[in-house]
Amino acid sequence: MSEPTTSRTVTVTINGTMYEREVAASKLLVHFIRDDLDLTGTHVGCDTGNCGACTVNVGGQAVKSCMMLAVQADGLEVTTVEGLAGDEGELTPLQRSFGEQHALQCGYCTPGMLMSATALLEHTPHPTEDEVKVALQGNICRCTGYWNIVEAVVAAGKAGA
Amino acid sequence: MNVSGTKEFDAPRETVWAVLDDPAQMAQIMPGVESFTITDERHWQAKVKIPLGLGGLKMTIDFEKLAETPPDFASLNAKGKGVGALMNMTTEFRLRADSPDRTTMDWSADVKIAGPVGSMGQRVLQPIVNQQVGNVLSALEAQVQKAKSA
Amino acid sequence: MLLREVEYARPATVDEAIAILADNDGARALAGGQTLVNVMKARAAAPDVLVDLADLADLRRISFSDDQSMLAIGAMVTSSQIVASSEVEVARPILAEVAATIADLQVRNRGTIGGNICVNDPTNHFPPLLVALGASMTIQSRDGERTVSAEEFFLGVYLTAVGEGELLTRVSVPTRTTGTGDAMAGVTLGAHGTYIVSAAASVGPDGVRVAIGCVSSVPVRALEMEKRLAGGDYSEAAVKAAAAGLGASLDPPSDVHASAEYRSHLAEVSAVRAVLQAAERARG
Amino acid sequence: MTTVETGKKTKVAPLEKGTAKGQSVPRKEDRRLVEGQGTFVDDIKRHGMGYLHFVRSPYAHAKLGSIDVSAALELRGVYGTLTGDEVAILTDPFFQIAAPPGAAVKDYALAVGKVRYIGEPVVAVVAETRELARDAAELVEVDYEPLPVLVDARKGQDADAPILHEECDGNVSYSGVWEWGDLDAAFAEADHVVTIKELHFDRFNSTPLECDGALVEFNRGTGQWTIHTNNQFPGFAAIMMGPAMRVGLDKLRIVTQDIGGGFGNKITSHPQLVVCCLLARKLKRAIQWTEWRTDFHQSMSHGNERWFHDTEVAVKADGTLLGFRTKALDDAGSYLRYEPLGGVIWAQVAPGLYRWKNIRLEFTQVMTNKAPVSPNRGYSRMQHLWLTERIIDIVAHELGFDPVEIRKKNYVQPEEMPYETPNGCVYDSGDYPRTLDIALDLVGYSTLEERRAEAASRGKLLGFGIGSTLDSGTNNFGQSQLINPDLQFSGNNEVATVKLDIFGEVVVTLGTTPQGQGHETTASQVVADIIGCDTDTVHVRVGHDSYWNSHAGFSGTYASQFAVTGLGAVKGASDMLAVEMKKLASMVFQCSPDDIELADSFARIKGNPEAALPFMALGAIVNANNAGFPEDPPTLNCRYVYRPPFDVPDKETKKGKLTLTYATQIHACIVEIDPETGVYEIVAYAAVDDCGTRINPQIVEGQVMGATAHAIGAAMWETFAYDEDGNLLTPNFYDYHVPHAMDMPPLKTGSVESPSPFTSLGTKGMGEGGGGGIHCVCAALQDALRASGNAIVYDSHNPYHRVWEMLQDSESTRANVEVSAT
Repeated sequence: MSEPTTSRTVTVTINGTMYEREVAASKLLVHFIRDDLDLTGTHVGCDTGNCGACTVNVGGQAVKSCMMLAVQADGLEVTTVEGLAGDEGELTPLQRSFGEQHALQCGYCTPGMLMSATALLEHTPHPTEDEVKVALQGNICRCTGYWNIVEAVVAAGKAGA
Repeated sequence: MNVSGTKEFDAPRETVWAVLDDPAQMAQIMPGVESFTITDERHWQAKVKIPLGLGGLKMTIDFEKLAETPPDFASLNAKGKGVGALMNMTTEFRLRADSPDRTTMDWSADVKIAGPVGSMGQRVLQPIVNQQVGNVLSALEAQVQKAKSA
Repeated sequence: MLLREVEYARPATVDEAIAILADNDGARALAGGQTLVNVMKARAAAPDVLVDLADLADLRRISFSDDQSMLAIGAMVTSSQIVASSEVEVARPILAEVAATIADLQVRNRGTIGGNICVNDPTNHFPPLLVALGASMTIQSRDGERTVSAEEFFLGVYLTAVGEGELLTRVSVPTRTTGTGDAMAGVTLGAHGTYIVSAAASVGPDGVRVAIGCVSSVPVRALEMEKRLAGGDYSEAAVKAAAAGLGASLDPPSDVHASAEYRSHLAEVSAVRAVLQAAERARG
Repeated sequence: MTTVETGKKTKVAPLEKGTAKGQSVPRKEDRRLVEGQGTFVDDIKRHGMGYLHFVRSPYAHAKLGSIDVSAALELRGVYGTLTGDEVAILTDPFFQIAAPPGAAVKDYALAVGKVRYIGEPVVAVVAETRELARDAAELVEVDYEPLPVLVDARKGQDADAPILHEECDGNVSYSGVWEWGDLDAAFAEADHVVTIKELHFDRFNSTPLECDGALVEFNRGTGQWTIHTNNQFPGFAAIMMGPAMRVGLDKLRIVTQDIGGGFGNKITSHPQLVVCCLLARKLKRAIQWTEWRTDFHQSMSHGNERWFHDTEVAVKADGTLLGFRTKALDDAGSYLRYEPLGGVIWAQVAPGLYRWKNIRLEFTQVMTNKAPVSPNRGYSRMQHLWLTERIIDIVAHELGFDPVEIRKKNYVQPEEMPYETPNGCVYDSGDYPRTLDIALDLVGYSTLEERRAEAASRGKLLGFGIGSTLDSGTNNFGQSQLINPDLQFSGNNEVATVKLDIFGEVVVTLGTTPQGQGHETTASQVVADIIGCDTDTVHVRVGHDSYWNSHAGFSGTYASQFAVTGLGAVKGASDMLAVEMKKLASMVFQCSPDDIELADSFARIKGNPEAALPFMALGAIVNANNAGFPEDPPTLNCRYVYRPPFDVPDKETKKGKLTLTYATQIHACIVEIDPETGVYEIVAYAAVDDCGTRINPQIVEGQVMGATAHAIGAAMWETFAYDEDGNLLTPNFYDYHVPHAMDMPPLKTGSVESPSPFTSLGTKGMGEGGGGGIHCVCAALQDALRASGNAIVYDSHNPYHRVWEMLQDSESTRANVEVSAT
């Protein structure tokens, strides 16, 4: 019988590293990642779960880490933007494509965009423009108007072909 | 936000008035009342936990009777203060005796809600207010019947 | 952001979950958390105990009743699961079609059908749809199981028939028979955005069911319209005639996105569109 | 010389030989940002820092009674609080830009005596964790005595209107009459007078994805603050903060790094920064403040809401526009944080793109119980350009002119450039008719009628619209003296330093505060061409730091000016360094500096490749190996202050050069309305830009795309709407719907290059876009509605419900307009 508690010890694997931490039940996963683990690539752009800047991949699925409690991630595998590039720091085709298509300006939404697009490319390696738009609908960008972002993801899919 | 309506009671006006005029009985018809203290016959205070499904909204509500002309008219003000919400409601009702044992109540309320709850958006607030009003009215109905049979 | 302190439990079985819900005042089931966590961020509501249903595998299943007449969707089934489900595809494809338009992909990956209907935000997709489909909800407590119809289930914004110490375990939807067609129409704030008004319709051998969303604290059945269409004439003229007056019969809220008058009008238009498409699909 | 590029999208490509200028080289900023290694303000942490949370007013207008923080202070882990009473003792009110009556406004970092909008910071609480700070904030007891609320600026001057600032006696912050030309003569000459009773430009802002924030440290030994923030105009913030805090500006070290979007909305965070400074000193610890989305929506930098009343337009029978007069009513919100500058900024584009010579505008600005307004992409010019575009399309509608022809007829013509406007501004260059033609071509104007018919066959209403705009770049701050003659601001400036380091690395520091505009990249392109190296060997420091000594009073990134001021400074400093490097090489080679050329990271004697010094050698000689020089070698560390050529405008005639350059953006779109619901979508869109010489075409195109997206959002979904109690009805991204990927229409971009004769690189400031999308969507809706009720579009914001209302009651919209023949 699991008794309710205000905090508990969680074991989360993030970008391949296993972290064991005592965490308050009220702590959002995004604050756990940013403040406790100092992985600040995952951003916060709103307080209602609309903007997607905090998107991370949990079990291969894109989720918004501001609508998940850290304790809910217990036992799960999480990937953040810091986990995309290779061990020698080589960028993924998607990351390169963002630069090549000028898919970022201020770069604040970019980590979330990359995580949503990465999850898409895992399930759909060569997405169409419409498939990309659907996959990115939960990510707000205020700089680019999305056109170059959509193009970057489509191009990355083509490159992966 | 203004809400108003008409409610008919199968009871004499005096009975309905007695219920509405009695803070203790009013306490019975308000949603989620946890404690109730009467300061004087014009002022009373209720600590409530309004059931909002996702966890109740705790509020301390101070009532003040603004005016009354027994047995047919009264208006009162309710100021609610809770974490994340401020409520200010002014309501009034008028009772008409349609017959010795039938009463019609015309009521209206002006409700203002501020704070984070207010920022959740009218799309939920207005329905919530309507549904709370509905609860109050049916509770009032029951209370009146109780008073009548008492 | 920044939630108030809260207790958290992660039961391993449904019975354990129900026990915690029953034994703790202010306990609240946590499903996908795509609404509850947000409301807690705003501190507009603050449950004392969160009962995380994540480990209740039974509630993540989509299955058929023994006689195949009902599709049973566990309360913890996510929208993404519904979109990808072959059972749903066969039994009631509208569920997947609608699920695919809820919020955004991240939310669909976490958000569950149980959470969506227990929240019953007036703008949510599933409540009116499930009313139109004549779905029923199974609620479990220490005293056992009870099943309520969709109409009985929705009581108000954030309020449902699920009482203290109870847990919604599954949603049952009649499997599609030949001659049935379902559709959902409405107006949203941007593509796949929040509904301003929604209408779901299901046309079948024994008539049509229409439910309107966003016009009250619960989905509203368009009973008069349904009655007028009992004859089975789903021509555009007939459907429009049947819907006449529907808008006027509603008392919708007005907000920054739509006046009450505009909502009433959209409700009528959406109902017509939903019925016409449902009828077309019923013809196959 | 004008070059044109249509349709084909510019592409990022690695640097090729030759000049870097004009190439879309990859951005230096991108690598760290795609790796999640950017440093945004909330990423900065310090040992023992305290998290700040504001207690905010739930009332739009109320007297402040007693404030009790004791319960909050009792919580374990709460470090301390700050109240308005303390602020009133520790600081002076912020300097006011306004002349009387606005000058009397007393604006402090926290509410003092009264609150004037919902969300106004009343108390600051600092605690060990973010969550605890918020918990403690909930324990602060504040007594409010609610007062009547003023929401509608049109009622601000009524006898019974609530007064926000008693000191100002009345709610007017600024009023002035702006008149140029001879209006009476123009209206006497007119064949038609078109009157428009009321037009309304809606309230919204660009909602950068990153909200405001700061990490502030106080050095007790030196009495200096280090303010890590994402404020986009540190020069302005310092000028506001120093006097209020009674300290010299060098006590305020302002540091920025990566900034998550600004769009003008991050210019006026100085009140919150002052709170952080006071608390850092009071609590002896670093203070961390992160603003949340709802806080931002309720309190930060809304765009100017503006009405135009009794607009009269003088038109000749042949469609020649002679002039117009109107009364502008501007809603400043509750405090004047950058206002009333909006009262003059519009005058930079007084005639829009048009030739009319006679303009009269009575400007009145009123304060209301809403969030303070501050600059927002297209600041004040966007509102005015919307007016000119609405006028054109309403005149065309009423008098039966073709929207394209009446524009071409009245546009300032290329051969008239440089063109002096009636108010003494000078449009430097451009070819508006040609720019419009490209937009028409890209949007498929030639097949408009076929498309219209095809849409009609589907029961849809199709319409076409144009939005012609100007990006007036590089302010002459002297224009501020036109609204307050006593102000001592004029001209403009920006600073850059370029040095050659010991190992031959070229290091550039900027005074600017980029928020995504790619300054590191474009600056390196300008430097590389001048110094003779490739862009990779140019290191441009990230962000702004007032300790770098590479800033001036107007340093920052705002008002479309980097390509002029920022790059002007970079070019100036690079030219200086090139001269020094040649001089140094000539000292080594015992030749004349004129014999030296800089290329491929070498200083070499022309025509003698053997005699070549690598940059590394030059750097080493000066910095580490400088004995035995006959005379002092140069420093190879050059600082240049760019100053545009401006005079103070004439305060009597209100004439003068208000800005240096005028980029053009002309937008065109086609919309399709579902007449049953009022729901509409944009089915074709084109945006054509002319910002003179483009250093990096891809970055310029990115700015055009961003401006387009903002304008579409504002036209269709984005609004800061208030109820009668002053509650913001769109306090988050649920109700404030910003466009998503699926909401964006197909876009085609094109460009024209008409180099500016007034800038050293031929560049023009650009990026704001003048709200072109708002204007063309309004025009397209009006065109589409011709076929059903023929309504006149009177609001800049047209959500579905308004379109439906225009379909239901087009009569009242037309009653808003009158035409009289004279």
